[in-house]
Amino acid sequence: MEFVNSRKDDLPDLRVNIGSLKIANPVMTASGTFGYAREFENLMNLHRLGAVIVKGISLYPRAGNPPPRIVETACGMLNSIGLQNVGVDRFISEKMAYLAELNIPVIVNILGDSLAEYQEITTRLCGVPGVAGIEVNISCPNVKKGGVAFGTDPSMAAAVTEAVKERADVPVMVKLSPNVSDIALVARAVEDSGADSISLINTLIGMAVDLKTRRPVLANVIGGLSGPAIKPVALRMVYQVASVVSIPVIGIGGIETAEDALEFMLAGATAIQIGTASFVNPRASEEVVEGIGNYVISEKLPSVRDIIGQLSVDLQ
Amino acid sequence: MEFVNSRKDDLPDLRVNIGSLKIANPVMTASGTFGYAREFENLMNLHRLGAVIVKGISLYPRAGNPPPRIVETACGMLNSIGLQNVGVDRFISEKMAYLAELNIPVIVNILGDSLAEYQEITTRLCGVPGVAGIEVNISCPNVKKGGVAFGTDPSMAAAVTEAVKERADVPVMVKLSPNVSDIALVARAVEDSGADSISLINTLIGMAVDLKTRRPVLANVIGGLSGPAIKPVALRMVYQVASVVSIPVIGIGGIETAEDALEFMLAGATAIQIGTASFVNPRASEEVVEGIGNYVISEKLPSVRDIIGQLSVDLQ
Amino acid sequence: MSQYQEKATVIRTEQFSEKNYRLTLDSPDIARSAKAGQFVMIRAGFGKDPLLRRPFSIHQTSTNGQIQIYFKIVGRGTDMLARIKAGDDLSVFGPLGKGFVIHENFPALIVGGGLGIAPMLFLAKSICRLKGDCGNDQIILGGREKVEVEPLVKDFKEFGIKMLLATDDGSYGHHGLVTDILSSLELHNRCTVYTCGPEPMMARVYEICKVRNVACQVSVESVMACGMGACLGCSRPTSKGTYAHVCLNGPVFKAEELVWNS
Amino acid sequence: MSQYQEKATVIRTEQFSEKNYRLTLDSPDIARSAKAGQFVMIRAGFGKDPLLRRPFSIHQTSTNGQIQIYFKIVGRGTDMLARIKAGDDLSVFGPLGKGFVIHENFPALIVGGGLGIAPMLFLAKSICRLKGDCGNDQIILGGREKVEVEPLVKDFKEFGIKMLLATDDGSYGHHGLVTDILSSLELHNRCTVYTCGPEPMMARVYEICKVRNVACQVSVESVMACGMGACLGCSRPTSKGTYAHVCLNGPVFKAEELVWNS
Ligand SMILES: Cc1cc2nc3c(=O)[nH]c(=O)nc-3n(C[C@H](O)[C@H](O)[C@H](O)COP(=O)(O)OP(=O)(O)OC[C@H]3O[C@@H](n4cnc5c(N)ncnc54)[C@H](O)[C@@H]3O)c2cc1C
Ligand SMILES: Cc1cc2nc3c(=O)[nH]c(=O)nc-3n(C[C@H](O)[C@H](O)[C@H](O)COP(=O)(O)OP(=O)(O)OC[C@H]3O[C@@H](n4cnc5c(N)ncnc54)[C@H](O)[C@@H]3O)c2cc1C
Ligand SMILES: Cc1cc2nc3c(=O)[nH]c(=O)nc-3n(C[C@H](O)[C@H](O)[C@H](O)COP(=O)(O)O)c2cc1C
Ligand SMILES: Cc1cc2nc3c(=O)[nH]c(=O)nc-3n(C[C@H](O)[C@H](O)[C@H](O)COP(=O)(O)O)c2cc1C
Ligand code: FES
Ligand code: FES
Repeated sequence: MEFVNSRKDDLPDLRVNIGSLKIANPVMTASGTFGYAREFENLMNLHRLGAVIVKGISLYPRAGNPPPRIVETACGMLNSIGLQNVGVDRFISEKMAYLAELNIPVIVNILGDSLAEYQEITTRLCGVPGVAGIEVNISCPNVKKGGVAFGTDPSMAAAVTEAVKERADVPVMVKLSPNVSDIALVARAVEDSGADSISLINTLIGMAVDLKTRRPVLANVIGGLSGPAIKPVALRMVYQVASVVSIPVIGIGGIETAEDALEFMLAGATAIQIGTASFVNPRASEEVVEGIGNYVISEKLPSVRDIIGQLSVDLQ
Repeated sequence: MEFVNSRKDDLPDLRVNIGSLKIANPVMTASGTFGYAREFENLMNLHRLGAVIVKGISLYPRAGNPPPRIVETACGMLNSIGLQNVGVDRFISEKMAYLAELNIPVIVNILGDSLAEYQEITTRLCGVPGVAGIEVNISCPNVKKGGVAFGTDPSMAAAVTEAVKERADVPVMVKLSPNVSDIALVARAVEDSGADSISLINTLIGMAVDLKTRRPVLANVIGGLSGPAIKPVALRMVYQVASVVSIPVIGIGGIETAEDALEFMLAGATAIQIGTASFVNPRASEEVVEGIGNYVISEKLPSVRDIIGQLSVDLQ
Repeated sequence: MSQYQEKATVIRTEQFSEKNYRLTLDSPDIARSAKAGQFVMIRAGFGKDPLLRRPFSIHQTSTNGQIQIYFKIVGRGTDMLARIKAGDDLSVFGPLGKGFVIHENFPALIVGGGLGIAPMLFLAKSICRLKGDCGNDQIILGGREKVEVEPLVKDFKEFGIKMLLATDDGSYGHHGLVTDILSSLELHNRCTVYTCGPEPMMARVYEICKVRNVACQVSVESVMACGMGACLGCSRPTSKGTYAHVCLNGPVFKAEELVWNS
Repeated sequence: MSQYQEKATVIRTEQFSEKNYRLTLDSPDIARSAKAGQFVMIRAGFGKDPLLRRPFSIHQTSTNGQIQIYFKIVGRGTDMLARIKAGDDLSVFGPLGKGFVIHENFPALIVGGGLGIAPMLFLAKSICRLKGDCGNDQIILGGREKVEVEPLVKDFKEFGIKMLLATDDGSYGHHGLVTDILSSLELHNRCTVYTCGPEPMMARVYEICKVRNVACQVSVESVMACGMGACLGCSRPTSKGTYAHVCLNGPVFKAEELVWNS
């Protein structure tokens, strides 16, 4: 890393590098929880964000699942949005202009149901102004493999990574699914296939039942669990993955406050993403940036980078 | 099933069969959360329970992990008790007499770090008065396989099941770990190896970090996540497993109320276990029995068995 | 369109029945910018549970910076809200969504049932204020029993707008449904019917409007996580075969835009 | 040994400093059966978060069925408890654990520091009641500053027991530590020292007792999930190389039973 110390002395140094992607601070918004950023423009200062990750984009528009799509659970929520999005072409033509003008790094979350689809989206994103990186959502079902999620099998995860890397002209972040027996195995496979960074965790698969109607609450039966409830699982997986890969790790899962974010950084995350918390408090991401800054100042750290992976672990 | 309708007409019929094990109602206490039952004798009517499952027993006594062993998380808790227990011999000599006199089915949760250990515990439990069943905790690390948990690999799960079944003189319930890519696969392997029933879920692996000390909160670094936070994951897995096996499924995970319990039964559970909830409310298990009874009466169900697996699912 | 996250002090709590409550909140930014039919997202409780905010229609606003919500206890969030005391603070986020479209020159007919009465006070006030004279407008309010309607009538009466009342059990006003009353009325062919209430009631109101060929605006509900277009959780099928988002495209829709199961 | 889960009504709340509070609860079963040194588990908040009960020493009991807890805000649970108002209900579970062992015929010396003062009022009361005359007993109370000690002194004084006071900043009583005072005292060779407070303080008290060869009982803390022996979460290393469980085998131990890092 090369950080020229050009900052004003009273401002904390929050810069981090996600491989070749340099961001002003480690706080990103998680895909699917921040719309296309514009939704938040009246509610917070978007320029304070390290990066924006937009709602997952597929090759063709998707209508998403029938309602109900969300249900609250204990300290969390289940969603089965069904990856509703406008498709990559309309995303580029309708959404990117605004995002590019924000002048903050925009990372496009992509999804597909075949390697070819992942590749084609990546190709279309090449050269689009404002796109600073691609985040690959590998929690999607692989249609060819009978709907098993790409992310649950190390070799399929590797194949998606390779396919996207082959075409991408920006850094590629691969977003892991937590619904696996051995997250370190998937992480290593993804790293070996050329991923520039790894983000985790996506949602845990869950379900809610309505006793009165005797039906699943979600029309889609199952959904993805997010929010504070999953934070312990996310922290554990970030710690495990950061211990076995040498590319940057981005922590996600139940982060609401700067304290939460710093815990993930101690466990090895170079940056973090704010998801569900933005629903509860639209200013959550900005407040986390402020809180991390205050911590760096009060702890007199040269930079926020000095806490990454600094967890002291002595197993007895 | 053969249920002679000998009950008084004003009492709800709550009887269920876990294979050949007949219990008065579907409510059991989860292993490790109810001590050896005696701890609760002043606080509730133990005779109201469908069954008691005791703290996991190993071949030799285990001291358990150094403190801190527990930490609260959002709507849940992490524990790393480290399987502290008195060992099978002292369990039989010191604890079983009291339990046998309770006159409710006692299911002994067993654990080991090798197939031989599982087998030896099972052998020592043969013929012990009061033991109505064995629950096999397969979330333990297999020392021979470098510490990978038996429960994360279908073939190892199958091997443990077979080993225990070979020796057991009572029905064998195998308790699955949720930390796997495909719970249905493990469940089928366990069924094929002769398990009489399947209970799930054990705890999710998680971690907590203390920002002030920059250390993991738990001395053991990682721990098992339980409580309401994990209920959506548990419900989903119970639903998945109940759809693919034909032996009874016992639901566990975040159950606090009769409503929670009934949701698991709709999703396919024949019975359920109360874990963490007993810490918050020592009478939780008894209250769940009462609540299920009230439901059966108010819904005018012939028996509680009439709701097992009655979830209406129409995928659009 | 500006939105605000305010720490609103509770000015007054009113309990109308075992389950029905009204809160008055000091929320100047929202009071100033809200339009009838819009809603707010309120955080109930202190801990992380319940996690998500709950949506509530703005019942009325006042020029001194206060807003009211009128709600019923149906679950944990509303149960916690009902325990709030004057002087406590609540985190309120709004105003959100699209409100009612008011047509200055033609009569309005407001039909509110049960908790669907909540947004109608603000709407009635807005219509009367805009028109100056609301002599041609009418309001039909209904509920299961007297306590669901009677305590609210006084506030509506302030504008001299014509009111028709109904209860399912006959304990107050007409014995029957608001839709019975609606069916019995002559409707100006350019009037707009505004409705909010249980789904079957709104479906029936829309049916009547369709037959009479008059415009119908409905305010609908949906589970919501964010209330502001970020989660895409609040989808509702439209008559075009797509999904609308209640928080962004609604909660007020032209009835014909939506799919009605009746 | 009986334990009770009671819905206890809050009778009185007292705030002694920014963070220190005392609650008086109507909890007749627990009040009747509690012994000095025992504790209760209290549920803070309404939702599922915080999930677990929080342990608090019984500060004192009264013959009219009330108990008190004295606590400090250190996190979310205690923060919620501090917001409780008289008239609210709390779920209280107890009395739990083993209390202090009182020796009728020999002098007692009580050493409480900070929040460790909490169980000592009950202990002092019990000792005086048992002995009739507590002229040979003494109490040393200390804290960081005046507000941590002074508000509690009045209740202790009721028994005529001899009191020695200290604060770290000298704002009240002796300027220094309770252990300074302890070191300076002559101790009857069959007296028992009872102590509760921060770990380093208790370690030091035990050291002094060891040197003087007098008995020392300590009341220690631990994170707890159940408070009654079911979870095995509250382990603490013993000098025998095993683990004791604070909720069951404690919270009061003979100091020599435990491992002290000093
Ligand atoms: C735009 C909008 C405006 C609303 N205005 C009002 C109002 O003015 N007054 C009022 O009393 N209620 C209003 N509601 C409904 C209100 O939001 C729900 O009653 C509330 O969220 C329930 O929260 P809870 O925690 O008490 O219930 P929960 O415990 O979350 O759920 C209890 C029951 O309520 C249902 N429910 C939960 N959330 C909603 C929801 N968003 N909409 C409908 N049903 C729900 C659940 O399916 C469940 O059956 C409005 C909803 C929307 C979307
Ligand atoms: C037997 C016993 C008796 C106690 N008596 C009193 C008393 O009379 N008055 C009083 O103020 N406190 C007492 N405590 C400590 C009290 O239980 C904790 O302060 C309380 O649980 C903190 O809850 P919280 O939600 O506010 O903090 P949390 O948000 O849970 O944690 C905040 C901080 O407090 C620490 N903490 C959490 N739980 C405990 C615990 N059980 N023991 C020690 N530290 C903890 C955490 O490690 C963290 O640093 C006692 C503890 C025990 C075990
Ligand atoms: C409503 C919703 C929609 C989501 N959509 C996507 C998506 O399109 N692509 C993706 O990779 N993750 C998606 N996620 C997952 C989040 O980005 C994040 O990984 C997860 O919610 C965990 O973080 P949290 O606990 O902070 O919310 C979505 C999450 C939610 C709640
Ligand atoms: C403190 C504690 C100790 C536990 N010990 C065991 C054990 O010895 N054997 C076992 O199979 N499961 C053990 N479990 C797991 C529980 O039996 C149960 O599967 C899990 O807690 C999920 O249920 P819950 O959410 O209702 O607590 C333990 C759980 C806790 C919280
Ligand atoms: S509630 Fe989130 S988009 Fe409507
Ligand atoms: S707190 Fe559960 S055993 Fe002590």
